[in-house]
Amino acid sequence: MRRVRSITPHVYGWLLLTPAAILLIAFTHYPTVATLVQSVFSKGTAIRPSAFVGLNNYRLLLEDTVFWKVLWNNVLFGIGTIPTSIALAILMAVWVNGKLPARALTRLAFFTPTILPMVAVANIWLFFYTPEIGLLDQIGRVFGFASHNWLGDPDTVLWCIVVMTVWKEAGFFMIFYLAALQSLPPELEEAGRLEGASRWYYFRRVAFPLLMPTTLFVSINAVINSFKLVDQLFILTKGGPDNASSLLLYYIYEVAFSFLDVPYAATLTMVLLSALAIIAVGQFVFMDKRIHYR
Amino acid sequence: MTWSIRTAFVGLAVAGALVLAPFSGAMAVELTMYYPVAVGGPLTKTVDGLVADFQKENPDIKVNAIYAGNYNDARIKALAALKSGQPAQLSVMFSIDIYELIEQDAIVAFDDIVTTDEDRAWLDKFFPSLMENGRTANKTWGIPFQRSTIVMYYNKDAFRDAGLDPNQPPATWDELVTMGQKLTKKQGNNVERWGVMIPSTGYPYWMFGALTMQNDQVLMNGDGNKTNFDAPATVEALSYWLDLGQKHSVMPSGTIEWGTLRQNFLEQKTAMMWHSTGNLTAVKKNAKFDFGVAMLPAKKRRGTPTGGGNFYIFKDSTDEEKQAALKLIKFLTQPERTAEWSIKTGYIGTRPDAYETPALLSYVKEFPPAAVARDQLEFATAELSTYQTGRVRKLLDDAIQAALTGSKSPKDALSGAQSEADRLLRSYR
Amino acid sequence: MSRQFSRDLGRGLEVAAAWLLALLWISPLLYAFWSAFHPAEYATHFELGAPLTLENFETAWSQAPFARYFLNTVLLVTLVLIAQFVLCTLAAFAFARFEFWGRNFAFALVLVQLMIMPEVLIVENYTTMSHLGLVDTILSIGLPYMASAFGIFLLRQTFKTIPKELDDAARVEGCSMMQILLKVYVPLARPTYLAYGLVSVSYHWNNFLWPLIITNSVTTRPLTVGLAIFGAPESGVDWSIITAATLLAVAPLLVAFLLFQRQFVQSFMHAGIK
Amino acid sequence: MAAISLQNVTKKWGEVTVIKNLSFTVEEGSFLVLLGPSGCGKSTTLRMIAGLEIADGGTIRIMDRDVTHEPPAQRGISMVFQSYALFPHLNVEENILFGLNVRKVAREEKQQRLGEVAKMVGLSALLARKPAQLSGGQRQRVALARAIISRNSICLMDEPLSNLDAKLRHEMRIEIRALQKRLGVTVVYVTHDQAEAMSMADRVILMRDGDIDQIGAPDDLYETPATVFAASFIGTPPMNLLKTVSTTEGTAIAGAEDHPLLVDTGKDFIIGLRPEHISLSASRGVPAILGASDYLGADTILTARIQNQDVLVRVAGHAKVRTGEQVQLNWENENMCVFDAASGRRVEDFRLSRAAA
Repeated sequence: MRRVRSITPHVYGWLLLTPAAILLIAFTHYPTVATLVQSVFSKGTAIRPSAFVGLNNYRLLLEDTVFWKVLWNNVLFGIGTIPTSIALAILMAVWVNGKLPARALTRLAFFTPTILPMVAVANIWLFFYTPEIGLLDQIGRVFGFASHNWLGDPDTVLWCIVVMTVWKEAGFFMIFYLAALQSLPPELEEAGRLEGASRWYYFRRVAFPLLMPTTLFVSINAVINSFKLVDQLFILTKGGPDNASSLLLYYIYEVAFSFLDVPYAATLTMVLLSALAIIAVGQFVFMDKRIHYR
Repeated sequence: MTWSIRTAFVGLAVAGALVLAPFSGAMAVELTMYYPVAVGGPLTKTVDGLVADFQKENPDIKVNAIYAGNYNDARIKALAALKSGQPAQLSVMFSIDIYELIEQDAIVAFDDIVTTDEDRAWLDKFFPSLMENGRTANKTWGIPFQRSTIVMYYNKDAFRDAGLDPNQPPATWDELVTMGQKLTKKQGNNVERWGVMIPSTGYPYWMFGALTMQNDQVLMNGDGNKTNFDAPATVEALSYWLDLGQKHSVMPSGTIEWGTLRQNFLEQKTAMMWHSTGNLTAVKKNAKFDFGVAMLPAKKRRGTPTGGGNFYIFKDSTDEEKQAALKLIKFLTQPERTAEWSIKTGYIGTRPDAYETPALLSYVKEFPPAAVARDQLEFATAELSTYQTGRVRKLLDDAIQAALTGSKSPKDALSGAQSEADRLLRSYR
Repeated sequence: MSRQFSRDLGRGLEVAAAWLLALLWISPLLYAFWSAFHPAEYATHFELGAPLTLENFETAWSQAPFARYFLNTVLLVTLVLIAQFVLCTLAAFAFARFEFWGRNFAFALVLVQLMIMPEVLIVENYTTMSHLGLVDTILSIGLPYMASAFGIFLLRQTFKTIPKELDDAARVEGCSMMQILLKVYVPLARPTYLAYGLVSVSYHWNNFLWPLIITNSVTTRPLTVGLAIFGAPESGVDWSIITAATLLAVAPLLVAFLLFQRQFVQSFMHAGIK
Repeated sequence: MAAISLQNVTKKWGEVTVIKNLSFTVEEGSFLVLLGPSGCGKSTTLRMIAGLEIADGGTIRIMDRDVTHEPPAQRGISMVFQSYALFPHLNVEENILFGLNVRKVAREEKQQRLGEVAKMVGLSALLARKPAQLSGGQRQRVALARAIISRNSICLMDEPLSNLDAKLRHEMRIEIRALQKRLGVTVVYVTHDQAEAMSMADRVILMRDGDIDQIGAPDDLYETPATVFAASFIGTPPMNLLKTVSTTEGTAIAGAEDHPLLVDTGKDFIIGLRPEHISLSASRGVPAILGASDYLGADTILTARIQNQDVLVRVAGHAKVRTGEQVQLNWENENMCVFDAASGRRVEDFRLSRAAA
């Protein structure tokens, strides 16, 4: 034991790592590579076997108007959900961190969407958005607005999805901000109050900059989620009308499991992977910063 | 500590057993049937009941029914099961999956299994329009079972309210517009009740298939390798659909949600709706007003696509299994069973002689709307189905929605879809 | 005086805004309660005097095998949680306390999963599962999530904050490596396990896309998929029954959260998830 | 004019009253120390003056203005926190200028004041640094500078030196006192360190359980402690407090019945004697036996025992004594404090017994 001491940590380290490593390789690294390989083959059927087609799938991708639409939707979806849910999360955290009456109840209300399954609540949101008989239209009618076909109008449908997603996400992010806010020393706020800083000034100049690591962590989560959260589409819109609310991952699902075109789905997945890789690089840069900061 | 570890182990073992759910048991012939049922409710019970009857008559055949979800799920699951070597001998799948299944070399034609003349005669016992989707290349690949079509539900009270004859629903496109206008009730800017709603999410191509048929135009050829999306009659049909909302204002503009439409009708937010016969039972149960069911109106002729699921037999099974599967399908499509099935589920009886059984005769008498779908079958046609059917269907769906939401003109939308479809189907010609 | 007044007014408005937002946030749940406990004709009408009923729950319960879905979900969540705890603990311990060849490289490979979650790789993972013959098993739903990069990362961070002296002290007392892990590291990381466990449970309780793809029978389908199939708009939306089913499905998690709300938030803070 | 005055100020945490009817005033330009053990309410009092806590009863006036319900920023005060409360993401300059930025003071004036203050506290070279890059003493100076630059006439300090090491603490004590004198500001300074209080204060308020135990100049507190508590709290080592017994001859230190000190009044007393006021003699005085000796360099603290009571005695230089040696303890009667054993309060009108006199 003593004699082989120098070798022990290596053996131990790898032994401990092995179970996790096997699964990670099997379900993260291998499929990533397999996706790349798959994307240069054609769709195979029993009659026509799959064949190597080089970059043909990528060429099709460039010509695929649905792909561009879906990608653009995803960008809009990100722009719509990420800043809004973060801003709301901060606002909620500040509220429930302060002296709010019925604070526990309010916190519960904010957090509840996080623990509700997206597919289950999507049906409830369907009721909100349904024209004529839906809640939005019922309320609108009281104020004399004409009925609007929220999910049937390409100009509003994506924003309906955005609103629902923000609703789902903000409370989750709030928890991170709440934890961060509670770790700020209270004297900082007192020092600010003594100097006559308004709550807004204090927030803008002190709290918000100090929450920056949290904000970066949360925004990366939000960015990932903006590519990942498609559950609601299955119930609310199926990506319609005319792909106006479709997102990249939903399109991948459609291509793979509805059109049974695995190679093209792999090609689309490569786009998604590249997008995530770019974010990953961004995150490493940020992590460096965070270490210096603390 | 030790105790809790032991319980954890026992728990794990039990969980493992449940998680891996091993297959077991072997009988003379064992059939695995995939069935597209979403709801585990009455329908599964009906199917289970029919299967049990069959097993009683044929004790040497055991049938495992796997309820796999919607049509899309059922197809994916069945194909995946075949690919990974799990047993599957037959399945009810979307009637329009035929080309995909042929391309995957997954199914056999019934012509190749039937042996007796009686069996061959059996193949011709069904409504011809229901057989259209199951036949290609001069062979029969699918036997109609869980089939539906589109009918028009209308609110008789609303007709009376608008001064119309509740027993004279619109029979032509023009009547649909003029009656629709009378039925549309406005209060200021707000529409209290629309004239008609045709759903344009979920299955827009299906509704559209009705409109084009009424304009005497089919959407594709019988070989599944050519579409007619840009035919003038097709464009005209889409223009009419668009005009119902935009020009005549008898229907809301934008898309209309398939899933919530029934609720809209039940809440009397629309006087008429086009919907699947599958809604009949629910409408009958929940309508608080006098309602009627009518055939869809005509332009040049009446028309509707059929819809729903057919029986297929998988190629990768033994002859014995194929014969057993055939036996099961024949059993389930006997006139009496078909009648029972139709009464219990609201799906169409798939063969004319089923409507002559005492059960269905008395049912139709008691509830005349049940006959409308049958009568309309005379004018029915196949549902859109081609090679690469998922893609082609989505092209049409997108084009319809693009036109209805005003982002493209019907002509542009449809010719775009047509050229894309041509690109996809060229290699199959 | 007026300054005081405007301060109070501002404060009042703020409280009102917070409450309004809270009301908006809880409204889908409120609606679910309304619709589930009233007959179908009140699903879209709000009248104070509407009669109460439990019929929707009965209907929902009898129309779909929710009991089985429940069991599936509980099995899934338990399986995933146990596997994650074991795998992530071992891996995190390796990263936190051993200097081994290729450690940094291995860690970087682990972190890749933070970005490329199993959701992105559904297509290839489905193929893998069908090669393994695992399609339509509960194991296959959980497998891609078991080696969780987030869990490894989180536990590694926690383990690193544990003073090396404790480790040394245990070694002096004659503990083996595994004993040190089980008796020193794991107990000290309890808040992290709790927070991670809660996140994991709620994640897998609510996960949808992958289980939708990989399962196809009642015996494996988790609640979310069962619910989605049950409430799929294809068959026409009946909100009373869907909301009743929804409430049935979320009730355990909701009740657990109500009971453990405080611990939940606190464990987040202790775990240093911020 | 009183810079600060508190009248009957009360503070409750829930059901517990932590500050009971507190009243005192602080003279303009003076250095007041709130002294007391932890939990005595001194910090709460300071925070109520600052407006960080709101008093539940009574009035707080600053420069003759009722500020009881004013927010902190309206009170015209600055404050130095125990933890310094420096903003970690701002550099020294930004930290110092934080308040002026809030008040939107003109740029030139800010720079001019910054220059002045930075020079005053010796931070001119460090303005661009972040707090994390500063030593404890430097952070302390930033906190001071932030308080000074506002030019408020009142500065509140909450244990500002407790996070520094002993040597630095000593330096800062002198520096803060010098700054206060130079700027002429009124300082209210909270500490639990009696040495700090004695060396810096013009006046000390000794607090105990939310109440004032004694107010006075440092030497008042040292020489004439009002209570046993004050006597035991102030001085290193603190005053010897010895129990008495009644004898026929008078009241004597328990264990030294032969040497009655006071005329017996039937009450129990406590005799207080500062260690430095006691001298050893071979011939006359209260007999005691020497125990441990603690050599501190300039002097030595001897522990003598009178029966079972310890008495500390400070003698100059390195006293060479033997443990167990019998000695006599002597002191001047004017240096002797007498407290009522029951109330713990100082007794002024005691009468010395004949023997002692």
